[in-house]
Amino acid sequence: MKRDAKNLTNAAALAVFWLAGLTTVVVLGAVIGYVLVNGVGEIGLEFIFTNPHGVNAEGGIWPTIVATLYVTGLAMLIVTPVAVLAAVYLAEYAVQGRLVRTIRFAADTLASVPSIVMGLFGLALFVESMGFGFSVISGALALSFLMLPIVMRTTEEAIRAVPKYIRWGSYGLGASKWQTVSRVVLPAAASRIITGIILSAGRAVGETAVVIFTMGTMINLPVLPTDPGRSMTVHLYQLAMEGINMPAAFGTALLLMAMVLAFNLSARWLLRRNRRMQG
Amino acid sequence: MTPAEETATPRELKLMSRSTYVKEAALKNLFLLCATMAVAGVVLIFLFVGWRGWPVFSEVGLARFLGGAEWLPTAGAFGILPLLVGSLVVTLGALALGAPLAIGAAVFLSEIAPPRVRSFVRPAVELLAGVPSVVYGFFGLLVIRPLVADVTGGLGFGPLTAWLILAIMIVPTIATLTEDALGSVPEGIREASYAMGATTWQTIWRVLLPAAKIGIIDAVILGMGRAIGETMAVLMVVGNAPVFFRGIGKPISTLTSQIVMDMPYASGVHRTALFGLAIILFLISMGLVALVRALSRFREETR
Amino acid sequence: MSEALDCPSPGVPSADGEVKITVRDLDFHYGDFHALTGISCDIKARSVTAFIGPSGCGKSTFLRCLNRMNDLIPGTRVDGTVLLDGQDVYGPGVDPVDLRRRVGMIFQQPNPFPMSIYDNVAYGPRLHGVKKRSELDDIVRMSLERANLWKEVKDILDRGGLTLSGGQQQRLCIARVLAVQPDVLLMDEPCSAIDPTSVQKIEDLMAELKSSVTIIIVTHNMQQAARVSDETAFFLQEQAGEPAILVEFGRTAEIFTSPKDKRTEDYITGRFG
Amino acid sequence: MLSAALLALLAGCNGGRQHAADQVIVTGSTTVQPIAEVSKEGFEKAHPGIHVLVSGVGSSAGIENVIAGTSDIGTSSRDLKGDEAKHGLVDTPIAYDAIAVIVNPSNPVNGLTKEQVKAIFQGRITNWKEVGGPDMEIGVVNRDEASGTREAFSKIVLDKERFDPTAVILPGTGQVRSVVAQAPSAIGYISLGFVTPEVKALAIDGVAPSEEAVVSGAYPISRVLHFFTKGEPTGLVKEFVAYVLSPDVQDRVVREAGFIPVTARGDGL
Repeated sequence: MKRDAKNLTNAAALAVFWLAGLTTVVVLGAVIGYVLVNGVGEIGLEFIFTNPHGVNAEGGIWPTIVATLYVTGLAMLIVTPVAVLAAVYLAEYAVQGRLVRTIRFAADTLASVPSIVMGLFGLALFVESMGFGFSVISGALALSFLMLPIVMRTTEEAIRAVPKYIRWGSYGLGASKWQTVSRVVLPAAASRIITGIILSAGRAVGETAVVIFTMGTMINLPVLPTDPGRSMTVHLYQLAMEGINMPAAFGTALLLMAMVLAFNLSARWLLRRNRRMQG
Repeated sequence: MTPAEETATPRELKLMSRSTYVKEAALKNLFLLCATMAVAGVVLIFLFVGWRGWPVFSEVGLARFLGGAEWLPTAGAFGILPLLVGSLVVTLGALALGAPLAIGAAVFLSEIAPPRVRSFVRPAVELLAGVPSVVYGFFGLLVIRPLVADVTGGLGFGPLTAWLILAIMIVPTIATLTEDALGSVPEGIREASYAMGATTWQTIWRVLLPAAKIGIIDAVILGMGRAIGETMAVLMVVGNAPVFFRGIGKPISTLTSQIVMDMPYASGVHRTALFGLAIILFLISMGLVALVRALSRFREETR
Repeated sequence: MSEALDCPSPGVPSADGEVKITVRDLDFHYGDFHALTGISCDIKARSVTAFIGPSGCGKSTFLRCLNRMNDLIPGTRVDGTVLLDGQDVYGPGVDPVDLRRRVGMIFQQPNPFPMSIYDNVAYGPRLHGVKKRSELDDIVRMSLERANLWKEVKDILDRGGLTLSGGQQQRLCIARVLAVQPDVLLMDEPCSAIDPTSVQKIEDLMAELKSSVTIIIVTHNMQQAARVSDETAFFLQEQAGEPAILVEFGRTAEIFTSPKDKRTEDYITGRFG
Repeated sequence: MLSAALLALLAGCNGGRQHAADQVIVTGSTTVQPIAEVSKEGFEKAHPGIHVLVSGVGSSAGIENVIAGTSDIGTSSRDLKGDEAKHGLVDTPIAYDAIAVIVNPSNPVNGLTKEQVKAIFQGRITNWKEVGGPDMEIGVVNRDEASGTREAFSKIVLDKERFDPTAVILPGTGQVRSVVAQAPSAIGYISLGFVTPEVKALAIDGVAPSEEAVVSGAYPISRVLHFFTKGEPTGLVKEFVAYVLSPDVQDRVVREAGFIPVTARGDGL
């Protein structure tokens, strides 16, 4: 009898784990499905490429798409050099000590800062003290602090994944440290670094609390970095809470999801292709 | 550079040229500067959020601010206790629902799932992490709130709805970290347990989970950090009533949602109070990171 | 040129050929671990010298002292003198980068860069300023020919270096080093990770290169040492925790037939090690 | 209408923006927002090259912006209060807005006195059976403090006393309506113009909310929608105000947004 009891509990436990595993898929399916079913009817060239107008922002959401891509692109431009070179320092030059421990603690803290705090920080520093006002540049600078720890971590892992003896090969040929890093290590780690940057961009596109207080909420097609704008996430929030023009809300949500999924899936594809190429 | 003749006079060893030495040192300092940007970031956040929020401690006073039981800025009441309790209730509830689900999913992925199943469940977990929080809020507002309203008879806003949404949002954070912790458990331990005739469940319960305990605790703490910091999704479903917790179906408010609600029109002391809320949120998230580091140092010593 | 040091010590064979590398009383510390002590020997130019000894006796570590590769590991210290063509390698202001160009190194694990075959070989020359494509083509062809790899790869130069077999990859690494015109070629157990047929090709290659490059090879395989080397040095760590020493250094024929030191004899006849 | 999250720029903080000559900045009440936005499109078509920047930040913020000079027109769905009146702002009413108290259609209650509405929204009445309805706890839905509708409702109905703090707070008209439409126990308030069949508007003190009742003044919960400018509007600003008062906006846009045209009283300026 005892053996059956053991197998019974085992089977029951496995069923629970299967349930937990599949629940995540079901939930993802529900969220994406709900947005897809209600939003797909809204998506059209007219919805994507025209401006909102009229009492309840009928029409397209073009300015919000431009604002989102503009702020994310600018943030990527700002954060990439700093984060990659910081990771090079941590992976190649740093000697274990108090300084490195402080840097790592700061990076972890930055990664765990609630987005609302990052938003207020952007408001206090970039919007007001630096006088950029509500603008794409304020949003991009705040987002870059959010993305910094993510890109730093993925880049450092990518650099450490380059085998040690490849570096020795380069040193053995009389290459200096920077020559070895720039000509061998970084190119070898390039695709994983790019993957990290794409993933952090995907995260930035999905941000609301950071951009709502730095880029503002004015529906405006930003041209100069100092122009204000309303991101797709903020637009979705406003449409949802106003609750009058729900079709546009669903359309915006679907486009937002498509954009985020595109970032994530392209990052995964790049990683898989790289792993196969180096295999 | 033609190949050296056989008996070329031996070349002198070049001395380290000033320029290469200077160049290398300059580059190293540049990289160090970039690395310290992370520290600069944290310091700047402290400085600017702190500078804007500091007056509230002098004008309202720490005791009335932290201990005050009523948040009604227009009437000059800046007690954030209801908001703190709100955040705690929402976070702990989300953990109670989300952590077991996440750990279950992680164990499923690392121990039980056949490769074919794993190949679509793992991307699903990672994509769950990619969904923007405002979309979760949107889904919560339009789908989960009405369901909860029917069940509880209320309006559907409040802790229960927030728990359901937040639980989904923290699953990816906790699941991926738990999976890493399980992954770092040496393979030999599993085989030893199976070799003694233990079932999968016994191996998981008696051997694997205890071995990965610290890693899982780290994951849950970071999941908590993610939950307490969540803003948009909570704002859209929690009901935003700045009062003490009165039931799972009754609206309350949290630190993060109150900031977004009030900021557009707050001014004077009210605005500094909101920055004060941000300081407290920042300290809580830093505390959690420090806790995780302390735990990992503790794990190093006991290994 | 500092005056030739003439005090005979166990490490100095009878001076009949020109000396490339002179080592006197070399000590090596790694953190607080004293790895090597009192190593002195003269490596002949344009010859093959083998370092043998039980694993962990510091022969690889000593090899890395010759081109200052150990400098890359923090917390290491080298005492004593190492002369390359009479010039002190650890002298003040010596550029280790230039030293490593003149003293090339081949590693146990073939480590071509994740680039094309052409770029692998052209990497060194490009580092040191060679830009003209035609000049690079000549160097690449010449280096691959010297490494007996040209015929096998001349049509697939743009394919990834990692797509070659183990033996081919090792020869690619040798070609890569030859492209920067080294005077000395250090080989740290080059054949332990590749298939037997390729080992033969590498050994033939060493015999050919001997005429233009001084070769030092660390090997576990005593038969290989006997086959390829002109002189052999036997290293030993008597007790664990104690620094390793150079027990005996001499012509390979003598070392393997009539070793002077009993410890060498015990190792050669396989009684231990 | 949700109070958008554009920050209320305090007078004197250095983030202020200079106005280009060809630009009219209109910020303020989210209730007036739809009228301002549609007028912007019409006005920009009629005056190519002229930009009208519109954003809904809530009445309080709009008034502060026009005082601070960062906006040309401050729109508001409430009268000036406190020291706001001391800055010599010129008031140009552009429409009337009646606030309807709405309940779920399944709720048998059809009307309430103003005092009962006040008691419910202050939390003194908590069960529908106290006002002739079924035994069901009342789910009060309130608007956020930035909303002009809330401000007007507080002034007219609550005589500026406190709201029940345990009420749900929603930053948008549409959400108030859909929550009330879905939850049988809910009660909320929205502009008359946004009432749809999915909710039931209650009669207040016996007067059902309708345009005639608002115009005649019989309906007790109504307010004026204002355009505030610093001094008499001039130049472009004057043209824009005139355009908003023109029949093109009053009869079409104002009605479409659910409000009552100011010209309906016949004493339009």
